[in-house]
Amino acid sequence: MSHVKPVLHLEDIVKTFPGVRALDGVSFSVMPGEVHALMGENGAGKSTLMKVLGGIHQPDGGAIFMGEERVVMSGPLEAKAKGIVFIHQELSLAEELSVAENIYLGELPRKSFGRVDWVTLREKTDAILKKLNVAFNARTRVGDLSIANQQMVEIARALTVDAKAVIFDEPTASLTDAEKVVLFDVIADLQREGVGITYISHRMEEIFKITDRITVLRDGQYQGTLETAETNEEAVTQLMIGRKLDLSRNPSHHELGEIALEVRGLSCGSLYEDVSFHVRSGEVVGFYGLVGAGRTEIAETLFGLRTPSHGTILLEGEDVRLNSPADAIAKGISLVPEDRKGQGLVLGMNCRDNMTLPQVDDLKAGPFVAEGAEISIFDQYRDRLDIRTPGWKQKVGNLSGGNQQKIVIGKWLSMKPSVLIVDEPTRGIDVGSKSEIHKLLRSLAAQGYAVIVISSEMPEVLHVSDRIVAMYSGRVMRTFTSEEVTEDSLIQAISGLGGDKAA
Amino acid sequence: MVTVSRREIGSMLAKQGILIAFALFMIGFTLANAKFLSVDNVFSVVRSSAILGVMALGVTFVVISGNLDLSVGSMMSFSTIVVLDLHDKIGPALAIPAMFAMTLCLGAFIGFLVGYLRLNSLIVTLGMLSAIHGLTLTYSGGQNMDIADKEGTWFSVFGQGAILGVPTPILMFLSLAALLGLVLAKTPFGRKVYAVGGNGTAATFSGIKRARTVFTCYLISAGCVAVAGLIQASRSLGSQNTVGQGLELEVLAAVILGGASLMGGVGTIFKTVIGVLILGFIQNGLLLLGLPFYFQFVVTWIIIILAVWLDIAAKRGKLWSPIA
Amino acid sequence: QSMQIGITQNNVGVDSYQTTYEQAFIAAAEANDDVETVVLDAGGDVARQIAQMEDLIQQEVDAIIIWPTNGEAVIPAVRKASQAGIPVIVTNSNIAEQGFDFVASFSGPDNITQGARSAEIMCDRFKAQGIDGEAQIVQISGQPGYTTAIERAQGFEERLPEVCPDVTLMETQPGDWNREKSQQVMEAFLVKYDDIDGVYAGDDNMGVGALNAAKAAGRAGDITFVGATNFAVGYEAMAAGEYWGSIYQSPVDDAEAALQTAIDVLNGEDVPFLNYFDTPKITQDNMDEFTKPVF
Amino acid sequence: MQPGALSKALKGGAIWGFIVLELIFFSIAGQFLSLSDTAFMDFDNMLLLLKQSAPIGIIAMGMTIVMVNGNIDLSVGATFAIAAIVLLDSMTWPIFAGLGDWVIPVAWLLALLAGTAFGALNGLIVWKTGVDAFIVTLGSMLGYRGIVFLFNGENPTSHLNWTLVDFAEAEFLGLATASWFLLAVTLGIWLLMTRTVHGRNAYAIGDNREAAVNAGIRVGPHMMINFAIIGFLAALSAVVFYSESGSVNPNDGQLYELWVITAVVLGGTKITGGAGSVIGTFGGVIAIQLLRKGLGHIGADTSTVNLVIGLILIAVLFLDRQLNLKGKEALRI
Ligand SMILES: Nc1ncnc2c1ncn2[C@@H]1O[C@H](COP(=O)(O)OP(=O)(O)OP(=O)(O)O)[C@@H](O)[C@H]1O
Ligand SMILES: Nc1ncnc2c1ncn2[C@@H]1O[C@H](COP(=O)(O)OP(=O)(O)OP(=O)(O)O)[C@@H](O)[C@H]1O
Ligand SMILES: O[C@@H]1[C@@H](O)[C@H](O)OC[C@H]1O
Ligand SMILES: [Mg+2]
Ligand SMILES: [Mg+2]
Repeated sequence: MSHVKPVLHLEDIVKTFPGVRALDGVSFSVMPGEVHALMGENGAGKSTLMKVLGGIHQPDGGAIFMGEERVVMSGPLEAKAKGIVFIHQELSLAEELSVAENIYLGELPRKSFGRVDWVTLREKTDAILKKLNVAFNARTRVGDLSIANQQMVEIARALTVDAKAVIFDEPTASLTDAEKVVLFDVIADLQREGVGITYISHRMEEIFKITDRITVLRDGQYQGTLETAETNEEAVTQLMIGRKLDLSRNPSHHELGEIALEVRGLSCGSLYEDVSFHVRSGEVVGFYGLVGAGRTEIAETLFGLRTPSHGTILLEGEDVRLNSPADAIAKGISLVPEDRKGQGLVLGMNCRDNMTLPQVDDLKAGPFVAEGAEISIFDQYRDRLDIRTPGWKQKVGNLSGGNQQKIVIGKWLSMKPSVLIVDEPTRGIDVGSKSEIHKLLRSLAAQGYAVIVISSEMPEVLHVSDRIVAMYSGRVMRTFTSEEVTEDSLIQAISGLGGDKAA
Repeated sequence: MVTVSRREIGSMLAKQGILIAFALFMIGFTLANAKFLSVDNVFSVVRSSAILGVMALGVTFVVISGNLDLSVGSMMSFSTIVVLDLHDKIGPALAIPAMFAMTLCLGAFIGFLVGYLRLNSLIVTLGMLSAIHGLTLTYSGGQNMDIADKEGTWFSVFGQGAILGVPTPILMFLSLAALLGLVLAKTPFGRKVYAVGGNGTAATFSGIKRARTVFTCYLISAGCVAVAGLIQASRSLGSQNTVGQGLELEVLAAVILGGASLMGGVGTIFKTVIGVLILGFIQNGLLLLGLPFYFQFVVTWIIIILAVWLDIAAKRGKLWSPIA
Repeated sequence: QSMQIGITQNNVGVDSYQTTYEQAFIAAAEANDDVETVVLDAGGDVARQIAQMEDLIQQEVDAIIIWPTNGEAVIPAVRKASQAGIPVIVTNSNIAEQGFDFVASFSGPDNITQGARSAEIMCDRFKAQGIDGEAQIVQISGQPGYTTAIERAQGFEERLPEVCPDVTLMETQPGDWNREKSQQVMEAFLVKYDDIDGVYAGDDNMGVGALNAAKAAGRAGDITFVGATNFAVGYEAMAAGEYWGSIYQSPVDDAEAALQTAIDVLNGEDVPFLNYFDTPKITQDNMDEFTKPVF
Repeated sequence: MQPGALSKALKGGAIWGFIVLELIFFSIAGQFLSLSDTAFMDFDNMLLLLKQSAPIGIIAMGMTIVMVNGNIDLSVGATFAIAAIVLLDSMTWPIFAGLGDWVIPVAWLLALLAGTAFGALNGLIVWKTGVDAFIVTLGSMLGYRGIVFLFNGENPTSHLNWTLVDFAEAEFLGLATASWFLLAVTLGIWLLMTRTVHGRNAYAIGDNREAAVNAGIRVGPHMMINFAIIGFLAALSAVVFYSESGSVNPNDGQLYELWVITAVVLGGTKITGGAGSVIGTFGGVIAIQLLRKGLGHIGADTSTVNLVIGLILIAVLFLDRQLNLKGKEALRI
């Protein structure tokens, strides 16, 4: 490695935000043709480091080198001009524009008088889309795509320029397995062309599948760099969180109670049809399926956000109508939604207020909000979920993605619901917290809660569920118990093959 | 550690920036004209700001909930005309509740359109600005409305009375500010207003009844307008159909000066009060300096931009915006 | 075959003078079987008024009455009407001289004379009080840019030094034809000037606003209030002995005169080009000669 | 046709449906209520409508791009008045005395420059300070109006130049000068917004500012250009209008911003930015003008006009919402 020069080298980077030292002398380099993983717990500083590289944040100290040359990234434009492509953790798309315009955002091909060269644009885009093997075309409006497909549009941006370095910040957070395969092909192609790739992810299996080296950050500090081939999950985890992780599968089995929630022949227009299932108290039911399978829509219906066109919902045997989330909450249902920033949090509000929002009417001292009670609720769940924040006064918008997610989970746990629905609960969450959350879900069930877990990660559903509902295209294909389920049968069911019913 | 504490000083400054600006302002004008800070003048400014101020309190709720209210000016004309008309017809004791009821109906209508039907508040209240003006003209037949017996009515107490030497409009403004300030800062409802304005979708996902919250904000706004109309009517015991015309923008300017964000979710009653006072004292100060009225326009322009700019500059820790 | 007469008014919603004018105009036209009218309101916007002129021309009305939003800006539109063979009658406030060629007649008050008369009322009062050698006054003018406001201020400012050369006009600020605005302006004047002997307001609404301010400050007794366009509020304040004088001008007369002028023009009668109707002085002394204004 | 294209067309077309309604209503009501013998939908009357739409319409095109860009401009009414003053006053300046009627293009140019500069100043402030455009232009709406008054006190600024009036009143192929300007501006801004990189970037910025920044689009200059464009168009509107009328009151153009914004929103532009079209705006402008004209045609009095205009605005918004409802199973947020 001594004679090959790194494409990129960051040295001793320091970055502080008010009250937070997000990066504390971090060094990091990427070789040409290398896939270099950047790992660390939520809030460790991964995204911040990459934003410094991408010119979005200016570092308070340290230097960036490209090849031999020391560079200053004054802004995204400059970073891009230097061949650095950034695939963001949070979707960074203009929904009203077409796929083509989004992929070439900021560098639309021009003709005379500043006109857009539509023909070239479309041709180039189609070529890229073909490589990505997606079902939409250059003219599709991005807002009409599913989240996963929008992520594919982001990824397509990596292929537009002759990149020297590409940064993927949790690109797979909302992708399903099929799309991941495509993504990994893209990465392999880039790698062959000698591009240096930085890959941020919390998913160990991916890291071990595609990366060459792993750099670990903890609390903004550099922990070390490992050769992927010479290490293992346990070692990486240890470096990340400073302790070992208990990864035992689906630990406690306990007595199940009555049926807490039952759904019979539920349909909602064309979103999903004739869905039936039940959850007992004390049980965790996993919902697994491909993108667009309709799981989120079912959850939204159960939370009073959609009106079903047919079917019945029974809570503890009683037929109920849920007209609003307030209704659902009153009847003991909680939903941790899929889109944390859009649906889960008021970003400009502080941590405490976000967490107690659904119960603010009940936390009263006279006519006023009982702030002391709020703070103790916050403290309790901060400790329980290990939320990293300078204090309850911090604006949620300033927390790292994973810690934000924990605030949402804490918010709903503190409601002590009888039915808890979690939609992609660990999207963007580090391994340590992830296993905490899994344990939490199991222990909640053990305490008698009925839990529904929607997830696009097979290990996750397998790990936490007592039973698994496999969905395909708005229909329930099959329900597995944890004893009978195998990876193969599950994949078959969610692909519309070999289920009980025809699709 | 040093940087952190310096930042804290910075953010203290940012939080109190509007107060500091206010203080500088008052000192400047006082140096220019000694009468500026005389008790008489201060009372007179605060008293005439009270009407604008009371309306600004309500609009603060609307703005924090993420909406606008451009109808308050013409609604205030409506309340004033109605209460004056009813004063002679059914007596002040009934006229006042009747006027409140009618004004609240208008507020409820807007609240229904914006809250429940989710129509855009800028356009809805713009439409209502015009429609209520039409309504007022129809109601009054376009005539001035004057109380017949101006000397003999106790109705004048709201606009012209005083308790312990403090004019009632000032007392009403400040006590309403205190009350609404508590509601906004300390009650569950206030919390919901911030949540709905900060992220309406997330608020809904948290079980907050967004429509009802927005609706209530418009009711509060209309209630404030009714109080303003009451003070106005009582102050001159007679009125034209256009008393409130144009006030909507002044009110909005005051709320913005106070640091409320038009995106919703940000703002406080206390700062709105400061914003109101700043506007009132600018107008008055420039008049005392004998400058033509249009200087007031130019100065207000500069003050608004400077105040909001410094406010956000302090928050982001940089004077110039990072926009490339 | 009845006459079709179109009118475009300045800004009906702005005060009761204009509303009363509109109502009186409609009533007068309805009372006359030979007349049909199209009544339009420009809402104070020149562009809208010009569009309304065009609409009336396009509808081929027999005569157009215009209450100009801007005495110069409407001239080309007036020319268009006269080129289309439609006689134009200007009402309430005149258009500029350049446009006289295209106008059949002007009907309305003489605002400059009104301003002058207000100056005389004020001056006479000071002489009676014996303070005409030292009196200090302030002026509250109408809506900035409004012809009537400009002309009244001009008439007042020109006449005052002629009759009372030693009276000083300390400051002028606009009150926008608005009682509340005027009250605020007066409050500041009261703080700023310890000695105010008279206030001239561009109309009585503003005059009464100023009076209210002075009453609140306990200084009303020392001040002579003179206005213009005697509104009902002004008349009452005069009766109460708080307000000194004004100019009597009836919107009903104004409207009827305009309609009659148009009818006369259409009937081919000889009408004077400047068809002023008289607007006499009214003060506490002679007010019983006048009925209380209806607006 | 792509799926959904029809429903999309319907939604975008709400304003045109409303225009048709207005035409039908005023034609029928006019039969009973109007004393005019000429029909409302008379061809000449419609041409007149186009001309009368110009002052608001020309500015509305600029507002469309500014709003799509995610900003708003409340100061256009004042900019309109400033440009008018520059136009009319500069024709009387002694230095141009020798120019004869050539002073006209010079005055036009100066007025347009002034408008562009004031627009750009707004843009520059928004860009450099990061203060929201609504606030910046709410401020300059006052500030620029103050400048108007500084110029000539409370008096109107006037200069009637009959050559200019004749040009402005002229008709070419049956269309008045103002109509040509309106059509040309509409076409120009349409091309700008749909065909150029600047236009597409304006959409991107309005849609997702952060994404645009991350993609290296220089948000500031784009915004400033759009503010300069609306300043230019406010001035152009003034130049076209005051060439014909020759005198400006210091209060002229007041409330124009509100009418313009209303037209743009009725035309389907999203108030939060990112979506909207010039064609929709054109419809919005026509709809408003038609409403005013129609109410005059049927003899509605002032209080009714105010009431009806206000309620109709709300009704159109309501209609638009109903057309865009997603069906019962939609997410209720
Ligand atoms: N704009 C900001 N203002 C204040 N603090 C910030 C800001 N951006 C990040 N931080 C803080 O910096 C730290 C690092 O955040 P960063 O987003 O880099 O974490 P991360 O490693 O990407 O985490 P995750 O895996 O959850 O995405 C966190 O404590 C976060 O709260
Ligand atoms: N390829 C696609 N193109 C366009 N729209 C799609 C596509 N895939 C899904 N959608 C639509 O996007 C919406 C949301 O998709 P989403 O992925 O959230 O569905 P989901 O099954 O509930 O999600 P998940 O199961 O991943 O939680 C669905 O209504 C679906 O109809
Ligand atoms: O009082 C004024 C009246 O005299 C004038 O003619 O029109 C405007 C009015 O306010
Ligand atoms: Mg991150
Ligand atoms: Mg989903």
